[in-house]
Amino acid sequence: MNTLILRETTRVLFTLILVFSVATLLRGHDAPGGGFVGGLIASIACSLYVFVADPKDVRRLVRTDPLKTAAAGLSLAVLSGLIGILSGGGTFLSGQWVEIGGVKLGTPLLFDFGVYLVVVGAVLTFVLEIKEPAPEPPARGDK
Amino acid sequence: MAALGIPTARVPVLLRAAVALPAALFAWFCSLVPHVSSGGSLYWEIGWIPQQGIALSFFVDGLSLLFALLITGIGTLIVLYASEYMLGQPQLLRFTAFLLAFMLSMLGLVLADNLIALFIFWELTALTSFLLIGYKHEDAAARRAALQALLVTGVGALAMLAGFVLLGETAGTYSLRELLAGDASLAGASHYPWILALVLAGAFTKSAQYPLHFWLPNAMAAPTPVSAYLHSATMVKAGVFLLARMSPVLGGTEAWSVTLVGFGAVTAVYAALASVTRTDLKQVLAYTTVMALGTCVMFLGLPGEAAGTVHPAAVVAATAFILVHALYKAALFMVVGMIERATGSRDLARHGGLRHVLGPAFAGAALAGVSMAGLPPFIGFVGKELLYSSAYESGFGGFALFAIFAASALVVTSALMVAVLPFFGEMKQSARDAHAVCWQLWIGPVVLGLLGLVAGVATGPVFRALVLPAAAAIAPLPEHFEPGLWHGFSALMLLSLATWAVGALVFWKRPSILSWPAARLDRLPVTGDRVYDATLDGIARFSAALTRRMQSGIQRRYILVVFATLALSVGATLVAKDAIHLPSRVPSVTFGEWALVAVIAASVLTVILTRSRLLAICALGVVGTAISLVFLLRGAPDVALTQLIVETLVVVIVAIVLLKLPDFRNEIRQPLSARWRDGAVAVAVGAATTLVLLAVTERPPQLELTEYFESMAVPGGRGHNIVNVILVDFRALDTLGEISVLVLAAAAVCALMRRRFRYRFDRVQRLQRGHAARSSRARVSREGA
Amino acid sequence: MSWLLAAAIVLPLACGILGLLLRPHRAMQQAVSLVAGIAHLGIATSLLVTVWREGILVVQVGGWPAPFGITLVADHLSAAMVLITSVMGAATIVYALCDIDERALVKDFHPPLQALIGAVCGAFLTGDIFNLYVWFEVMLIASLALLISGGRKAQLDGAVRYAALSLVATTLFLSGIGLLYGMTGTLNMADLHLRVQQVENQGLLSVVAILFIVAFGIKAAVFPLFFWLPASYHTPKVAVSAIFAGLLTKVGVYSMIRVFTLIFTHDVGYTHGILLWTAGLTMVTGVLGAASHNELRRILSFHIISQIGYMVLGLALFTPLALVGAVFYILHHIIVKANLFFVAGAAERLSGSSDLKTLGGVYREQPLLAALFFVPAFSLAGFPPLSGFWAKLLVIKASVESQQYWIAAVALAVGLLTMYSMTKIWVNGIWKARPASAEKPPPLSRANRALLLGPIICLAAMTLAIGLWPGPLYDLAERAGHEVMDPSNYVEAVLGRSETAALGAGAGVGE
Amino acid sequence: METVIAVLVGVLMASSVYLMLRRNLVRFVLGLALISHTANLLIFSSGGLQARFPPLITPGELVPGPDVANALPQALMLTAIVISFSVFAFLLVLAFRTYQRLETVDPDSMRSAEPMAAGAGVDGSVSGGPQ
Repeated sequence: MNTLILRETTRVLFTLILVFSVATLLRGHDAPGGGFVGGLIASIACSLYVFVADPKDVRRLVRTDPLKTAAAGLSLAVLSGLIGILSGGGTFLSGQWVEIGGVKLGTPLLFDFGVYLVVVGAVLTFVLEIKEPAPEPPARGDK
Repeated sequence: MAALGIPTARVPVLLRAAVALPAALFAWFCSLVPHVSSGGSLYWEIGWIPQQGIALSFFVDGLSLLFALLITGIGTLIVLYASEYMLGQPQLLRFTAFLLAFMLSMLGLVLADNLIALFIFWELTALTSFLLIGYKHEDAAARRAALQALLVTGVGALAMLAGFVLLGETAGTYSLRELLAGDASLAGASHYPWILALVLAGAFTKSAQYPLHFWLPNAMAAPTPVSAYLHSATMVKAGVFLLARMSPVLGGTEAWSVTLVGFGAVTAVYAALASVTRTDLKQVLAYTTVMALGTCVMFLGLPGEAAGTVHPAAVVAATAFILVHALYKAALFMVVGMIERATGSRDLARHGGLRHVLGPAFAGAALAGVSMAGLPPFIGFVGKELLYSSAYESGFGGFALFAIFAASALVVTSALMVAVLPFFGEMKQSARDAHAVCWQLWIGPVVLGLLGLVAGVATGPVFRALVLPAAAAIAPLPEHFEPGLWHGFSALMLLSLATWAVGALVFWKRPSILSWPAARLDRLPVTGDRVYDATLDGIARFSAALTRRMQSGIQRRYILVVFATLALSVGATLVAKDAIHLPSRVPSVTFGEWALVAVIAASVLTVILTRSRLLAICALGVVGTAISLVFLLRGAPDVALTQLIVETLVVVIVAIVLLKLPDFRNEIRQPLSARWRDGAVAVAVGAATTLVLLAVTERPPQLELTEYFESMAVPGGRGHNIVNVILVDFRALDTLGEISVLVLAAAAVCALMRRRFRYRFDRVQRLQRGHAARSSRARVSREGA
Repeated sequence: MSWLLAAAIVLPLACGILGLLLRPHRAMQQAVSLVAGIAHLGIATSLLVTVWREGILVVQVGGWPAPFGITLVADHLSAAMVLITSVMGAATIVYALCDIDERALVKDFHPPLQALIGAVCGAFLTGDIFNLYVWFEVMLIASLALLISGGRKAQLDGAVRYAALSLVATTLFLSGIGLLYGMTGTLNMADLHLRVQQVENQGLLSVVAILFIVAFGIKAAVFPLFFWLPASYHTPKVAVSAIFAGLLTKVGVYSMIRVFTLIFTHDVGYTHGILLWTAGLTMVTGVLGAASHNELRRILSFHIISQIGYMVLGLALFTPLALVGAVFYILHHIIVKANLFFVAGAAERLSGSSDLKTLGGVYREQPLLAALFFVPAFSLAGFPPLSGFWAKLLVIKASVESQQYWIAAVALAVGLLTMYSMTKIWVNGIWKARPASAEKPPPLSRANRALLLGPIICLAAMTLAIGLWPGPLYDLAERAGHEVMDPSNYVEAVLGRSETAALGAGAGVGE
Repeated sequence: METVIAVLVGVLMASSVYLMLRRNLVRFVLGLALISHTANLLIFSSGGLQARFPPLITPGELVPGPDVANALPQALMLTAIVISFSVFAFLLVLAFRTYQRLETVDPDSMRSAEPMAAGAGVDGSVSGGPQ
């Protein structure tokens, strides 16, 4: 009963923190924040959730393997770097900017989003791996 | 061999076909004789590292041509011999390849012009002979002998390399032609003693000079064709060749003469004595080989009349003796191989009357043995006469003459032992069991023996074609030199007679005369062999002891050494370079800052001292939080925020993990001395860090980069948070690396915590992907509730 | 062609990520890795060719001019190191197709391997000292991931040692960077070259230099900081050991060469004097350690240390020829040492053991393997005309030229002991008959045998080729060595001519 | 402030070294956690500690105001913090797994990689050994 309430509360809190973390990410280029901080905040939310819920549930909730999320984030960062080369003239990781409806969008922001994903994915992996029940020592492979 | 796709049955054919190579080379070198003997030379060069004066270059003069002819000529006979001798043995293809490779290396050695190239071929002969000596590789003795030969000659070779490099440094060239062409002698150079010592070390080990000779008799573990080729005619002569080659450059000084004559004489006499005390035929021959090498070394060292020269006649004698020895020794080795092949034994005591069954072998042995004993009209006689006359004339007259007389007399005994003992006397069991041998086996000894006779009869032409051009490459020829069999009666003639008499006497009274030295020689307290074993053993034990101490397997000790090294080196440099700069005035610090520092210090102490895990973890969190406050106070909100969250995560993760580990209650208390020692190292490291940091922060920082970032952040990076712009734009590559670290760490953690159910989870995911998403979501909610 | 620089780093990194995303498809991961390895080989080759033809290649990442942004620089040394890295990478990938084929291991092997290759290339190509630190960390974590994959007890134990000491090294490195930044206000190495000359407290510069010696010394495994190497290198899968043995310590040596030719040249007598002693002691302790062991990989691990001594010696002598020798040595040694580890693994698979006590009969049963051991082993021992001979000769010649006779003597003596050690393996492991107690391993399939021996054959062929025809590699090493000895070209290429002149003039230093 | 930070860095360094030398994997891990702070503080104070304002540019401006903190060391530290966090997390798990597999937290008894036979005689001559 107790855990149920806690779990529901956490669920709400989780969503709130997640939104906050995205906000931190987005404004990071101009104010304190950015991919790291945003990602870390999001991962705090996830850790919180891992603590109150069964790690298995968290895995099902996030649906993807968090490690793959991290990898996807990293590929996003690499891609944003490649745009610099592909768009001609630039070198790897050189910033390319477009302005859509007064909102400036650029590869550095894409890069920062990649950072965000990596941080979330990686930290969630750490926490989940540690929190899940201790694995049996492998039966084979030892001589 | 099967692995190389060559059917085993074809191998003997290949082995026989291999004769073509040395034979062709021999013919080619023969064709060069007229050109070279009239004073010409040839030269080829392939660039290698021209910038350092290193080239693969060859040249042919009298000396190298003499050796090349011996190598290819005897090589032809040996390969022919081996093609029969080795039949039925395993790994014949490899054997043949190594034998030919050896021959080519040896050729390269004697033809090389560049000293580095010479060294390379020198080592190649060592390497190929290593493989050949170890042919019976499943026999421990053969393995030991091979390794011993390689290592002993290897020591010398490396010394020689150092000598060559030093020589090249001093003379400015590695090219022998250039060295020999100019006014070559380096006797006055400041490094001369070192160069001489190092080069001699190479020559003496290769040519088995006492006390470094021991590897050669042991190397008799090789198949007989190998012994006949390597350890009589070719490889062991490499040292002698080198001395001859370097004689114009390094020779003639007092140090040269004393060393060469000293080592050579001792080697010759010792080896001759040792040879007559052996009963294994190959050992007898091996020691006479050592004797011959000693003789050559001694005569290359004999000083001439003028200061700083070598003795011209002695050089001619040494050169002639090289030819003489190669002819008879290869023949006798092949004879011994034949005896072994026919009877299965090379023990003198087990043979007798073999002349009845091994007629051709006896013929070869007789021809070669007579030459070895120095009887006319064989070339051995001419060689010995030259040795006697030049020893008599030279500066070391009495000593050299006595040494060569004693050695020659004993060699007469050895010759009788090898050429007479097994063939005469009553037929023993071995002779009755012996089976006949085919022509490939006996053709070699007979041809070589006959050559000895022919060369003796035609002394003049042979000398003019081969010996004198070779000697001329070493030193100026003696004036009015007329080689010949007969120089009339003289005191030297008497000496020759005495040699035969003494030799025969020793042979006659062998048991009684030789029992005393034989016993002594076997029980020498210090022999090269034992020193070799002791050295290897010592290295093994020393290295084991050292490694046990260094690589103790105790991690704390590793860390301690690393930090002690750090503290020591940084501390010493701080003091030595006078880099310490303490602040001149007491810094102004606010109360809040003091409080922060105090909190951090207290927490750190708590972490160290507490016996409670939970407290330690909390204190760790406090440290991190306090530090993030420092960042916040000094205008670093991004860092502070990140630090704070990271610290939270660290505490969380640490708490999860550490609480699964045993707590501190059962912790092993280290003794006080260990704690003091660790504390001292820790404080030293800390103090050094503080001092360095104080000195660095003494001057205000240079802000050029930061100013650029500040001015470019908005126009270039389109952001107002400079730190973030640096992270995602100015220095995005760092960030890319950093997030790679994160991803990799996550992957590594997954690998580390490999669980069985993870695989199932992966499979579940795959299945889910195949099925409708809804059903899986339903299951989640069902299980979630 | 400047995209080649970034590609050399990014391609393996991206393929590593792709590998992670493809988990757990074994065949696809292997395929991606293989393709990436081959592509990287192409990139690295064209990088070296370009540098050879056009000189130092520079990319300002993100378009920010040096010294403000991060610069990637390929001079001859870097380009050569990148090429050798990709050769090693390709060889390891092919070898691993047979050596590491259980699914559970494959998925933990290829992604970190690719990342490792990327990070090593990053370390070789970067012109920024903080960026170098970042690549060091990527390397560290990738190598740790490789080290523990499989999870045997000894692996975990070895990994703890490896991690602990490596972490100390990177922390010291980072501290050194912080201090250097505090003193000069820059991170770009070419800029540092100019600015360290303006530092007033040159003594303090020496102190920081020592800090760098210790930090890189741990990475490069020099005396007395090498403990982590023999404690861990023999524990993981052979393919992993091999690429570690070939590459990782050499990154430490490379960084040492970079930093101690470009930045810390203010007090050569002191800093390089210390390096000289370090080199001597490293050579000796390493080779003695090797003499005390019986297991192939442990012997080889200690030989790495000993050989590192020769490379550091080249740097410590600090003459053009010595640097040429050091570069030659590094390039030769990477090929040979990785190959020896491969051979040790092949011996275990084909002959049943890699311990001298139970190994045997190789010469009779596996003549090809014996020949393949012979080439790298005797090259390591410095027998001519294999590559190791030239490497040793150059270093020894440089010592004699610098009149450091004692160190030449030490180098020769250590060469002899190396020779002893290698021939001991040959005699006791290859020649000796198979001990009665040892069992013959099950035969390998043809394909697996080819995968196992293919890389070994290629690397052995390279060793032989270098040995018989050292000219080209010498030319490369000469260009690289002379380039690092005289950094003015490097600085000019990175900072641009005008800037160099301005800064140089301001400091009163004519470049 | 620089002086204080310098002393603080020294204290942190000394403590982490001391912790890493303990005969307990747990304390070793705590030492590792501490040591990463030292490098960060070191970079921070190398970049100067006089300024008090964060390196932000007011919207509409092109350059930051006076007395803003040095931005570059902050960026470096951010990078370093995250890196050391990831390495630390891995190490922690490694330590945990090692404990699980070897069933000890005493680093001296962890002898799987370098067993006694090959590496060593009696422990204690240098380390002091257990009491």
